[in-house]
Amino acid sequence: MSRPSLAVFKFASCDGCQLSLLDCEDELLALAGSLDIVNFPEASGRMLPGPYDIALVEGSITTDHDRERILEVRRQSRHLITIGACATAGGLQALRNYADVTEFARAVYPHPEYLSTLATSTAIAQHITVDFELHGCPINKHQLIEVLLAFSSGRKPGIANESVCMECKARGNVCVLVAGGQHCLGPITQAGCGALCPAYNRACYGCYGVKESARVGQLFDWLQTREGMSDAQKLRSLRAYNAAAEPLRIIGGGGETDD
Amino acid sequence: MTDPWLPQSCGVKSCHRESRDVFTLSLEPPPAYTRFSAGQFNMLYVPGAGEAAISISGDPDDGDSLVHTIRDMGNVTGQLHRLQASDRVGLRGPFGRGWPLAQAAGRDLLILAGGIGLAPLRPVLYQALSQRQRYRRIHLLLGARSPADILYRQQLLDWKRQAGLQLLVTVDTADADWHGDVGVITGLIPRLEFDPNNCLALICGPEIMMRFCVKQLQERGVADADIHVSLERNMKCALGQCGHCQLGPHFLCRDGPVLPYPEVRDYLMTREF
Amino acid sequence: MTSKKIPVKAGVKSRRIEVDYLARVEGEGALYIDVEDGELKQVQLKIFEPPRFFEAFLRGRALTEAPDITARICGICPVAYMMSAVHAMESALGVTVDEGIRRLRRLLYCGEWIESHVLHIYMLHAPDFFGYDDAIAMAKEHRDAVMRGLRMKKAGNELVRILGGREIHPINVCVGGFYKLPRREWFTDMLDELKWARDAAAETVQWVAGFDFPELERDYEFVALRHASDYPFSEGRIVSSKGLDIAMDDYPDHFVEHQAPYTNALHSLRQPGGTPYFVGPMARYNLNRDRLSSSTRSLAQETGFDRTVVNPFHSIVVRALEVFQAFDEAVRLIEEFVEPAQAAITLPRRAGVGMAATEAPRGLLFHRYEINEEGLIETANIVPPTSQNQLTIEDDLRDLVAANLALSEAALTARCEQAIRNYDPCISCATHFLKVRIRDVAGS
Amino acid sequence: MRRWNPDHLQDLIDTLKAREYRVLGPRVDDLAIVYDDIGSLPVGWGDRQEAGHYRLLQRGDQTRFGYNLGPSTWKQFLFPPEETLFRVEDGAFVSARERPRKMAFIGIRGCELNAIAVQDRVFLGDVHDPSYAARRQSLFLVAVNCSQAAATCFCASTGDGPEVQGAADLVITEFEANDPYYLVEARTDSGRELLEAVGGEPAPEDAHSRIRALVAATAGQMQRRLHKEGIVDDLLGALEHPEWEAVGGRCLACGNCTQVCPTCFCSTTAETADVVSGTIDHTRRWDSCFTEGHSYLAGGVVHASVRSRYRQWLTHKLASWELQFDTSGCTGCGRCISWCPVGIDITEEVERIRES
Ligand SMILES: Cc1cc2nc3c(=O)[nH]c(=O)nc-3n(C[C@H](O)[C@H](O)[C@H](O)COP(=O)(O)OP(=O)(O)OC[C@H]3O[C@@H](n4cnc5c(N)ncnc54)[C@H](O)[C@@H]3O)c2cc1C
Ligand code: SF4
Ligand code: SF4
Ligand code: SF4
Repeated sequence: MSRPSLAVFKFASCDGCQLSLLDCEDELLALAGSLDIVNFPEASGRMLPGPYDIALVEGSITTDHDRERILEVRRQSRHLITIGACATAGGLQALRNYADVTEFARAVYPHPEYLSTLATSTAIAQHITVDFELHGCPINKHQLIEVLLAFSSGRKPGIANESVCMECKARGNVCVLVAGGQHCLGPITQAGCGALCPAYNRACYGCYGVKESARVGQLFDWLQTREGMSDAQKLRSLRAYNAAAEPLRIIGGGGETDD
Repeated sequence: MTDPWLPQSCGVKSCHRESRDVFTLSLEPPPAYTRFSAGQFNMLYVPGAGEAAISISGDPDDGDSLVHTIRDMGNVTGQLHRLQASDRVGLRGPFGRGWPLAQAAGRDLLILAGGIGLAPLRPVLYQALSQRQRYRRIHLLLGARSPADILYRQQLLDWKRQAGLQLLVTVDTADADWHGDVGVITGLIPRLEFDPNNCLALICGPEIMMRFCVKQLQERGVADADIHVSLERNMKCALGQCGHCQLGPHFLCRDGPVLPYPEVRDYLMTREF
Repeated sequence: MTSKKIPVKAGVKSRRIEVDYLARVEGEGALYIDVEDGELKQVQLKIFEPPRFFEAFLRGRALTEAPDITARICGICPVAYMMSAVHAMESALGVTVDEGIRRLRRLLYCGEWIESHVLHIYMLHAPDFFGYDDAIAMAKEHRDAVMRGLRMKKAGNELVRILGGREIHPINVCVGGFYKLPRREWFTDMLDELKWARDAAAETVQWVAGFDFPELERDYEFVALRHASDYPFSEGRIVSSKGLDIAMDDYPDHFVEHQAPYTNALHSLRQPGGTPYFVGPMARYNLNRDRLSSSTRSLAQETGFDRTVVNPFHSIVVRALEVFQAFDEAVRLIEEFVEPAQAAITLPRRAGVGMAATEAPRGLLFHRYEINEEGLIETANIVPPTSQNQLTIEDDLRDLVAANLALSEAALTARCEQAIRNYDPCISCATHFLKVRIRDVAGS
Repeated sequence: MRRWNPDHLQDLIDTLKAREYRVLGPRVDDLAIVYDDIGSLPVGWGDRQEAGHYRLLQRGDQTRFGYNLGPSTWKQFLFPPEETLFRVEDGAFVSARERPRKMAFIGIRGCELNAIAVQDRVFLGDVHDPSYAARRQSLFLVAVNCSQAAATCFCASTGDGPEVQGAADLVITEFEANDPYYLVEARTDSGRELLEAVGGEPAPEDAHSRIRALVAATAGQMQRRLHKEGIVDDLLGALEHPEWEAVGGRCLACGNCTQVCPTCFCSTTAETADVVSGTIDHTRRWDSCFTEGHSYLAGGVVHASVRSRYRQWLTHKLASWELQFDTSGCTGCGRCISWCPVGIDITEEVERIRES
């Protein structure tokens, strides 16, 4: 098989997830040897047209134009992988889903009438079929490499969908919830970061998105009844980096899903 | 001390297609590979993809090749599918307890296979048919998704014609050329001629199929102790150490995959156990 | 849909240069230049980063969340956002951190400058000077240079990773200090690598100083922080090459954000007068050369850059000098490690207004927050470097195109793109860039 | 038996170090006492525990062993959370097992010692795991009789403590919190040899009765119990009990209980490719029956509901384990109770299932 071609596309995002690819300092040249990076505007002036074997999509859908653009990206891509909290769950910018976007626009811009934006920020998978979703805000670059290798050799990526707690214990952290009373979201958050926050004495704030079989309501009940979490804290905790993720939205209530 | 986790590298002799998603992979046995018994399995390893438990589907008396029939279901099996002659794979084995064929001597032998479940039962056929006189009736009941999914078709027909195998096949969905049975395998059991008091039933297939087969056999008067099933669970080590293949007290990799039905009855009948 | 086209429109002398998708800038931008009858009509730098409304949804969040939330404005310089946020919040609460924390914050900032600058020098900008599409293509003939760059970048990232937990959106920064108290031992293993990287940074300076630079000189107003003793990161006064010298809290009186219908962004302008200004490495360098370490100074002398630098194409050299400065300081900060008394100071509960500007890799990054007694944010205002430089970039392009109309289409386009990259514009940073309205050009 | 003062404990550590042991024992981390490399023993630290709750405390005394079990287990040293088993280099399969260093465990409790014995049956049964075997072989065990119980301890009811019964090299009992002395018993030849080397005074005549009284008092403090008689049938005979649904409704399926359990042995494997060198590592990692991957089959997940995952954990730990290994999988350490983020209590669950 010839080298699979790789393209990187950006929607509403901070660029951090695609930067992860450039942050693979040790592996970058080797990766560029096994993949033909044909469209990666952040890094290269070489921007070849599709079709592409593998497309990485960063960012969420927040404009009409992007809603159209993602359809075209899908048409051009054999395997389409979304990367990061924006692309997989709407990102922080999905906080607008819980508010009035025109009020948001007025708060930031003197002339909001020049803006063209949707009332919601939505995950890519709400618009097109996605072949794999890599969680994280930002994604873990080693997981990104695994995903690229997997898709270029035609297998499923070996990305665990268990809790952050699993990594937390394997790393030898002391639980900041049980031993520190901190409002840790590790039990409902998907592994992948290596249980970073508890390793630095702070509660997980859920940036890797929701794990499978997440018991969001049960965890928050405990945090509220036993660890002094207020209603306002609960809402802030639910509505953050993966605000539009379904299990969090359901427990927190509100949040437009469509536009 | 040899490391029980370390695979041996062995060469691919051939990899050929059986049906849309099933293929047969024949390997050169690695040095010092002990003779396997029917129903045992190997752990096949593809670098980068991992290991998968795969039953040995060939003739136990064939010392020259280790044959596996595999359904392309995901990572490892997908990569195995791509192998070609002279490629190499990792192998550990053989593992587990096979079919208690010796118990069938002088009795009717009922073999019930669903889909890829025929693979671990083919070694039984090789053995039983090569010593045909030891057994009374030998029935093979086979269920397949469609006629095109029937494994080892020619070989089964040959065995039926020449070796005294009684063959009944049913498919879930027929095509224009199919004149045989359509429907689930359990539908064939009432028609079967055999002695419920003097038989041994060996079943391998999807768990739901096995549950219904057992029910039918019980209705025909077969004792639970004469029924043996081959079970499947996730397996990472095949050494009884990774904990994945537990079914109640059993580690299927070590105590199974073939187990007498009475030993698993309670667990098989409990949802999600 | 993302291909680069350079169509020649009507006539020999009328042309429109379109770069629909600017490469090697972080974020999304496009450039349109209209030339009619040999005369430059207009230059537009179009940003199509959709608005994400950070300043809107920061309202009602806990002040302690600001560093993590604002980090998500930009994945390239998250530390800068975190630093501006923590300083603004600390100023609102009226607290200051001890020397140990202060130094660790400098160390963290060193890591980000290194990572960001080296990325820009080696992977985004240097390919322009050689005519490659990217660093990967450049690596074929300049493998050693690219490998050196990657290794230096890794060293910068490693600093951020150790201190912050991870390279992008670090998790160890909090208002009042750090979540986990960093210890000297965390860094000792990487001292040798940092020293190697400092030497590599010196080689980098020599390397880029030898590039061919297009001519461009304009009369800029450079704006940067200036600190009593150190090269500026997060402290000091805001000064300019035209005599401005104010406290951070007076920023709003001297700079104003402006949105006009014909522009595509909230531009920031100097007040009074409404003039553009210039932030970033060149501004910092020109205003703070006397704050560089003596070894950075002598390196600058050796390469002939120990002077006010006005050609923006020279910014790559200044960036390299800042990388050297950052490695030099990082080594010193680790060797002269000061253990903080505690991981973070306890924060008082009080309402207040806090402002802070810090020096992001790309220049001044200003945050202003009003917080209430419950510790929640009432209003937030963020002015990133790219929106401050946008008008200056367009002015540069105007001069550049006017002076180079004789160049071929392709060469002029490449030159323009290179000029934009002089500013390393981070478009994701532009929290409130707007969509452009493109005027029709005759004949199209 | 000898009588030691605190200095002798330091001598013990120093002697072991001099003999090139990696000395592991209690270290005070930010929020809990963990097991780690140590140079000396922390003084005066304790803890308060409840279901889903742990707080590190300063006792205000001079005890060295005045704490109960924290989140770490000795399992992490014998069966590490992640271990590369072999590597693929140029198509060849090369063992990646490391030669272990000799290790000494300081302060291992009765229930923990028994937990090692339980894991021995897994990794040193019919099939020996080479690295486990190697690490196990070079182990020097300094055990401690518990002089206090945490609220979550129930080893007295399982018969695994608070008195050390297993084969430790040395067994220490701490007396007098404010001016502690230690009665030290050697149970193996290497223990006797080390005891000789460290020295100390002869133990008082009534040493044994002092120890018995102390551990009896500790056992008396225990608030939780797990009755093991008949438990195999009680649990395996109740696979459809409504309590599974109830507890499955509270359980977060986070896996913490299995990760802090000193006997849980489940592992999964992972392949890690190094794109630069081209090698691939085949790595074994701790797994848990609370993950979806644990029961993943190409055709679907067996333990799809959290209810069925909890049932797997409890029935395995307390019932099928007995049938598999002729011993219970629980030694009464109480960790799964303390470190469950929502305070699910294994002893309570067993009682609920036994009711009715
Ligand atoms: C004793 C035994 C004998 C088997 N014999 C055969 C055979 O002869 N032919 C055949 O086609 N299949 C057989 N299987 C099933 C085969 O092992 C799985 O289909 C295979 O593991 C799927 O792996 P994968 O990587 O291709 O799929 P993926 O879905 O990518 O699986 C990922 C991982 O999950 C685990 N896993 C997934 N499904 C199974 C499963 N059904 N059983 C065990 N582990 C699983 C594996 O560890 C695998 O690494 C047997 C299974 C067992 C337990
Ligand atoms: S600290 Fe958080 S992630 Fe770690 S075990 Fe506790 S609850 Fe889970
Ligand atoms: S611990 Fe949680 S918040 Fe922290 S990095 Fe990991 S997933 Fe993100
Ligand atoms: S199956 Fe569950 S309870 Fe049993 S050893 Fe594995 S993780 Fe522990």
